Amino acid sequence: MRRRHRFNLLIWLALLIVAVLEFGFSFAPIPAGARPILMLPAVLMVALVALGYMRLLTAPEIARGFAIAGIFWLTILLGLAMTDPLTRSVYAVIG
Amino acid sequence: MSQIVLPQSQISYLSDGVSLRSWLLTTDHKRIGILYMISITFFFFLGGSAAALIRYNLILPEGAIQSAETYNRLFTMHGIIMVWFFLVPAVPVTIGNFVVPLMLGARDLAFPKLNLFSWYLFMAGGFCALYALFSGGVDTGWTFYTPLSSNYAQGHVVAVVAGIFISGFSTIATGLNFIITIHRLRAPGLTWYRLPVFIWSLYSTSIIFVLATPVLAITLLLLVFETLFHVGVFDPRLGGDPLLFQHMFWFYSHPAVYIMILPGLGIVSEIIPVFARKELFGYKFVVWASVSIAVIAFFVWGHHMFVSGQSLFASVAFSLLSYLVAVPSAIKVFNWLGTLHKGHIRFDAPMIYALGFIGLFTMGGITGLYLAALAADIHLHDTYFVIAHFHYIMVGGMVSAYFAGLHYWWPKMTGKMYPEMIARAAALLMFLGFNLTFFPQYILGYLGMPRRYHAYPPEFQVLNVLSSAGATILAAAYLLPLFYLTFSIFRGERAPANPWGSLGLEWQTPSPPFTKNFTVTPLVTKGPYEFPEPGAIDV
Amino acid sequence: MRLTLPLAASTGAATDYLLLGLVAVSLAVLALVFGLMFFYVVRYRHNSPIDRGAMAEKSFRFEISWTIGTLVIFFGLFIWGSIIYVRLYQPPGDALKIYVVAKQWMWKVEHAGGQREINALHVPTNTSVELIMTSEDVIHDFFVPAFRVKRDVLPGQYETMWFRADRVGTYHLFCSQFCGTAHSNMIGQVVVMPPKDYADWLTTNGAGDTLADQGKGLFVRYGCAGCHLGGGTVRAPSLAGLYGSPVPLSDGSTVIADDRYIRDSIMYPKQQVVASFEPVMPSFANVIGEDDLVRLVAYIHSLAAETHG
Amino acid sequence: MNSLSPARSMSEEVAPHTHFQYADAGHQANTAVAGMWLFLASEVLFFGGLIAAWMFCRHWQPAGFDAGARETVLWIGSLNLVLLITSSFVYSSGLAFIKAGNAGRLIQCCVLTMIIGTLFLLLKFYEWHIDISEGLFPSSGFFKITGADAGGARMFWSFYFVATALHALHMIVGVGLVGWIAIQARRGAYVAGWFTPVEVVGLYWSFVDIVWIVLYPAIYLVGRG
Repeated sequence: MRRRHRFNLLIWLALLIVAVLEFGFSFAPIPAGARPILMLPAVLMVALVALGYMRLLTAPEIARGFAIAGIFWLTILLGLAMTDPLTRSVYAVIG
Repeated sequence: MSQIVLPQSQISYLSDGVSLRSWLLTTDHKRIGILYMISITFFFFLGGSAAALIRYNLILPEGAIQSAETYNRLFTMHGIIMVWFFLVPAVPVTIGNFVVPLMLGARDLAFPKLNLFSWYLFMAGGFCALYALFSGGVDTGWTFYTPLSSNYAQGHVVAVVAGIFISGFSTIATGLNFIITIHRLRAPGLTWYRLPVFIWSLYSTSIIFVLATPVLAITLLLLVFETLFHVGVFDPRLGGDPLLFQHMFWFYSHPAVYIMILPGLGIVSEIIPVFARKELFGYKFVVWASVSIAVIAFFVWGHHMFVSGQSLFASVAFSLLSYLVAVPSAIKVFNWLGTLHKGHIRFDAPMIYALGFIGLFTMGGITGLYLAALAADIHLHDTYFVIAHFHYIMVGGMVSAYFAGLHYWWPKMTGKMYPEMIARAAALLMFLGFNLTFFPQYILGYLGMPRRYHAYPPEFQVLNVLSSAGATILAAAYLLPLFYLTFSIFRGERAPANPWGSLGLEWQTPSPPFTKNFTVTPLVTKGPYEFPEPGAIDV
Repeated sequence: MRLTLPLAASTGAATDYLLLGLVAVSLAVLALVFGLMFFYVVRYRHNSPIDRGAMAEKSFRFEISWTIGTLVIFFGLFIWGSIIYVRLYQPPGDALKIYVVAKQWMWKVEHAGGQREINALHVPTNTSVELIMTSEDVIHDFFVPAFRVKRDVLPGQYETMWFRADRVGTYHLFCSQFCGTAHSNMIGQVVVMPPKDYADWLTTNGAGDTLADQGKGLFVRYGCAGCHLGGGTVRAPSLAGLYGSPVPLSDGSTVIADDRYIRDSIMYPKQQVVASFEPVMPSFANVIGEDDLVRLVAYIHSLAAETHG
Repeated sequence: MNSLSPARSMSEEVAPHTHFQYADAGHQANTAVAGMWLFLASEVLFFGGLIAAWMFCRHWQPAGFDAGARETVLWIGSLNLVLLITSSFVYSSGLAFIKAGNAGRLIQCCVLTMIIGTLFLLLKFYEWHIDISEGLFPSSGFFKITGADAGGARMFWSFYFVATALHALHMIVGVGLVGWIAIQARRGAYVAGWFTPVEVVGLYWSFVDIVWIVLYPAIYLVGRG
């Protein structure tokens, strides 16, 4: 039980550190087009919560399957939906 | 059954309490299936009457119904009710709810209370939509394209959308329940490859329920937000992109097409081997075809948008993916034919419905190739060709399969046999009426008649009258089962436990089943369609 | 009752062949499926005494062959359909440009010479015609069955579509995207006439100034001329020769100045700022209506013709 | 197949917490956890749809979105992030306590989680109050940001309000669920050998935390160039 508490505390500290770093980086002079990279620390934090507090690795096998399915279909949604706006102007009609 | 008092575990689920309360508060999957069946039947005939009025209007080129506004509200109501309150839930929540635990050798679904809750959600959503449709209606079409629906539509868009939103959660709950049940509550020895194909197809359907419906929910939420507060997410006047709505809407609504048809494919794969007395040809291919349809279904939504102004690259990519999703459907048809080969084929009513399904589904599927071919779609898009295509899949396919399944499992559900000859006649009538209704629409579409037209140029009249005549026959064919199945509940012969000589676990318990399904949990030792040598079984 | 649809555009011939090919494929498949189904059902009915012989042992070979078979056929159809589509997507450079503005529930057509028509479109034969279309309210769809073309008409942006009519006659024009109450009344006629008759029609209907001339007036009235013709205090890019040429943008990319770009630059000037210019131009969204925009774009188009000769 | 349930007969007595369709408590617990994960996968697509729409719209007018994002109240958003991370930590500790059979500590952790969650909500309401009084509600006639970027900024604020409202709704449900766990725990419903609901609610709570972790940079950081 003590190990479990220590683990929870470590995850908490790690999350705080990433959050502070994320906050700090947001003041760095990043060009406007590149600022979405500020989402990357969030990905790390999501992984920390999922693996730490939600105990994904020790969850039932199918639970991991469901988590992967969710992420897979999220990728499909974001990826395929963006193909249209990302390529729409390139093929604009040339007069 | 004699007069001896039976032990608690051996009471049929139908006689385990007869009060209204025992039905409305039941957590028994079989009773919930019956509750759903009553609701679904109501919505089917409601949507059907809207369809009848649509066909009535189109008899005359100038429109037999005076007002275009009324007509627009009618086809919107037809679409909304049929899609969200009949086709999407129909097979999973009625037949699926009833037979899934039985087929798995389980005593109930994994989350029985959630199951009951989903019925209440469904009814709440249904009443919300009904209120809106009857207190003025909506004239956006079931697709709610923006900015028409958000800033130009008349009527109760918000209330209808709320109804769809709520009933969406009911299907998510059902899908979740099925997936978990299939994973966790299989009888001993019931390995994945010993599962009936119907279970596999419901599993695939449930994946779509759980993962596509939330996207519809958020889309509708954004639509309501835009409508209520007049802020632009989809409205170009306010800087939004109207195509975004179509992308998000079809991300759900294309997979939803497979929600509708996959259970039908499962039912037919269940019925063909039983009435051909032969193992299902290519079992593994059929089940993996189901799963791959469910997955690829998510990659193809853009084929609804070939003329919408999406990018050329997106159109070409979505066209290719659309052809890919057609392959598993073709595999299934060939495997059914392979099953018929060298069988001992009987022609009971479920089989006639199933054979009709194969024909209509093939015709619907093959015309999908026209619409996936980019250049052909330019001509056929938004015409009656599209209407005919998806009605062949959904009405010809899915509704035929629903009736096939209903007749197949009816003895199990009610413990009564229906009049066989009338049922066969109804099946044939349905096939004929359907073709007469919808085949002319293929030609109409090719000739250029756009969909959702209240009035049309006179040269289209002959084909429209043919179609309306077919619709009359079809309506009669749909009313027949309503009468003879109801009749059979009261006057039908008592059904044996296994009238068709099937091998599924659901047939190893009496008709109707006990409240807790099985007295002893069955032990499965072989696949679902390993029929003994012909002649050994004689029904 | 006729069951074939006359073809009135040479650009639609390829689509007709594709449809014919699809009909051939589907008839073959339907014959196979229905044929086998009836054959098996009759031959293997349960009371038929026929000897079934040995069951087919391995199904794997069958499965693979029909999977690959369908894949190959489908892929062929995909390629066939896509090639035509890509061609239909890109109008030739010398196409005759006609502007279409849709609104609930009518089509407004404006020819380059300033001729306007409602719910009708006159085009010459054997001339590539490019329609530049936009909507004032909801999504509409310009559909001419006899040309085998159709395209959604979106509010807030231009969609283009082209065809080459080759058969004199009058054909249906439909709105095929549901657009509200009078959707089925949003129909019209496409009149295909020989080039000479078309020229006559243009002169008899030529009501005054060309689109570009009208646009020139608007160019002054909306104050565009103040900056874009030079002489003012604000430095703005010259528009002469702009149309159809590449424009370097401040973010380093390059766009072709097509109708859509020009329209967007008027409505949302801050989005694509020309390199080395200040983003000072105000937005004209909700200031200039679609009708006037069409004229402005036509005017800017005409400026290109002047410099290119 | 590890998920197969052993053969059993109807007369067999099952453990007090186990529903009749399950073989044993472990079987039921695993099933409930799996069910919650599947529900969360569904939730991922729900918020995913919102993110997709957000990306799509931002693609057309990044400058307007950034102009809108610069008006957000950074300190409240950041504080709320820390609060939610902490609440997940506290709740997880509660779970570790009940695993060892310490129901009293579990109740304390639940109450603390609820307090943090309520604090989050109060801060959120206060933030909305600031936003609206500054004229940042996108549909109001008066909108703080004017000029060329107004359209994009309004759209950013549309997404802001939809996203934060949905998240707040999930928070309210979460606080309710944690409260329910506390009450059940007080009634002695959970012991070292059976605490499935505690685990399931914890998954939900952490997921709501995850949603905020994703929303936080999207709302407060990306546009603050």
